[in-house]
Amino acid sequence: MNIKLLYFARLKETLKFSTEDLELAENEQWTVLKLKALLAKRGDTWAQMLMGKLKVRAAINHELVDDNAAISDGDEIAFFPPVTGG
Amino acid sequence: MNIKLLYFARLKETLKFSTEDLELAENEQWTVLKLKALLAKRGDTWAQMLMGKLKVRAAINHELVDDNAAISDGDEIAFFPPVTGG
Amino acid sequence: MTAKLMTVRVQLEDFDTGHEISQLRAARKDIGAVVSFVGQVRDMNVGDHVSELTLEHYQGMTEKALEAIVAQAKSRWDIVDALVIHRIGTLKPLDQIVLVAVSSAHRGEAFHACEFVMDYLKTDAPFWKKEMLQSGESRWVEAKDSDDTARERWT
Amino acid sequence: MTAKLMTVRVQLEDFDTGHEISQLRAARKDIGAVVSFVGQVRDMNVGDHVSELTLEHYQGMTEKALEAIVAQAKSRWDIVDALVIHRIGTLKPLDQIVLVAVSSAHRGEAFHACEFVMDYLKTDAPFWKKEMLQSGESRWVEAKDSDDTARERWT
Repeated sequence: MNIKLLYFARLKETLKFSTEDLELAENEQWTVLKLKALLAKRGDTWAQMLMGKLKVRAAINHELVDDNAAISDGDEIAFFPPVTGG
Repeated sequence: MNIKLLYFARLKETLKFSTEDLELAENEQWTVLKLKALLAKRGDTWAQMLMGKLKVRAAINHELVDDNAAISDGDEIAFFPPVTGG
Repeated sequence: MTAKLMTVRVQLEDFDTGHEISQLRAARKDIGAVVSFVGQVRDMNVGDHVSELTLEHYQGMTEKALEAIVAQAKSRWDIVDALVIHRIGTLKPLDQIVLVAVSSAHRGEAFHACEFVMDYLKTDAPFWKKEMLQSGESRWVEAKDSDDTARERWT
Repeated sequence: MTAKLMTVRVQLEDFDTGHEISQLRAARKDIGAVVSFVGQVRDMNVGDHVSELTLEHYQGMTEKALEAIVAQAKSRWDIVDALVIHRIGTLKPLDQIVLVAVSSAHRGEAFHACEFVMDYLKTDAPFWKKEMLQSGESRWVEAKDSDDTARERWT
């Protein structure tokens, strides 16, 4: 299945990615946590940003979700640090 | 001793007084309650306004006080309904 | 750190809320928040249509009472400045009655202090409203128990 | 009774706080209170002098998140209308960042709803601040635990 990934703020800057399209194996149940683990295998920087000490938040289709949220085909998934607006 | 009396809002309108100077017997201890009782003797309207069912507030020299507050020579004493500003 | 300011105004004239908030904001660069309350005349009260409102006050005591309320807010919360403007005289529906604005470094303090000042103003500042109804009748506005309750929360 | 309105704006441009409050006020004659919060850029953060701030956001999600927060405020309190304006891009100390304004018949509802919207905006709306310090260094602003605590109060 195909998903769209977005990165913001510190993650975007450090990973040097703001957006990418990604294909995930069809026959598996994908969650946010599983996706993070997959991306963390790309290298130390990815592991630090997504599975390290700094908190990372995720949204699926513009809704804040936790690590157990299920991912579906066509989803837009965003990773970002805790927000600091206002 | 001499005091100055002020009336506001419903009291001013009903008693048809906004201000008056009053002389009180020197040899007594005057409190707000005692002053109200004295004024109430002026007639039914006064009794209703100062000792009746409608709440009345008092201030001495611009400070809200209760019925037990002591009155001194030269005080400015005001009677008025509960406030309704804002 | 400059001294804390404090302004209380009782006036017949209308006021410019945006200008007052801007003045508070621009006063110091360590201000991060301005919370303000604007009260206006409603066209209905206790079920009746109101055509105008006349505000009477106790000159001399009013200013002292408002300053005491603001001083108490400043002693309770870490705020930079506070402004209270209250109108007197005859007003119509949609006219502004009162502005309370509070500046502070962080938002929590400004929210609490602003609401505190309004709650105390409602029970302690000597203003009285008389309303003229569309029926032609006029009456003094009655104080609300809910205002006493609101004030009690802070004690 | 007209339908409740709701406005959320995310913009580069500055906004006119006084004008926005006036618009909210004048919308209906049964409005008695408008409570507003203005946030501005401070010149200091965690002990360092800030020369400018850049606000990034997640376009699409931001608007939905703010609208969801306002909708939740409307379901919890009896308010008439609410407005949220949040700026993005590069700002300097004393620049306005955010305006939250709420109108209602009575003051309590407007105070609570306005503070609620700000508390939720701080934890749920996807904005990120990067600050440029006077030293020349730049850094991402860290989220504060106190903002999580403020939000928890409402749950």
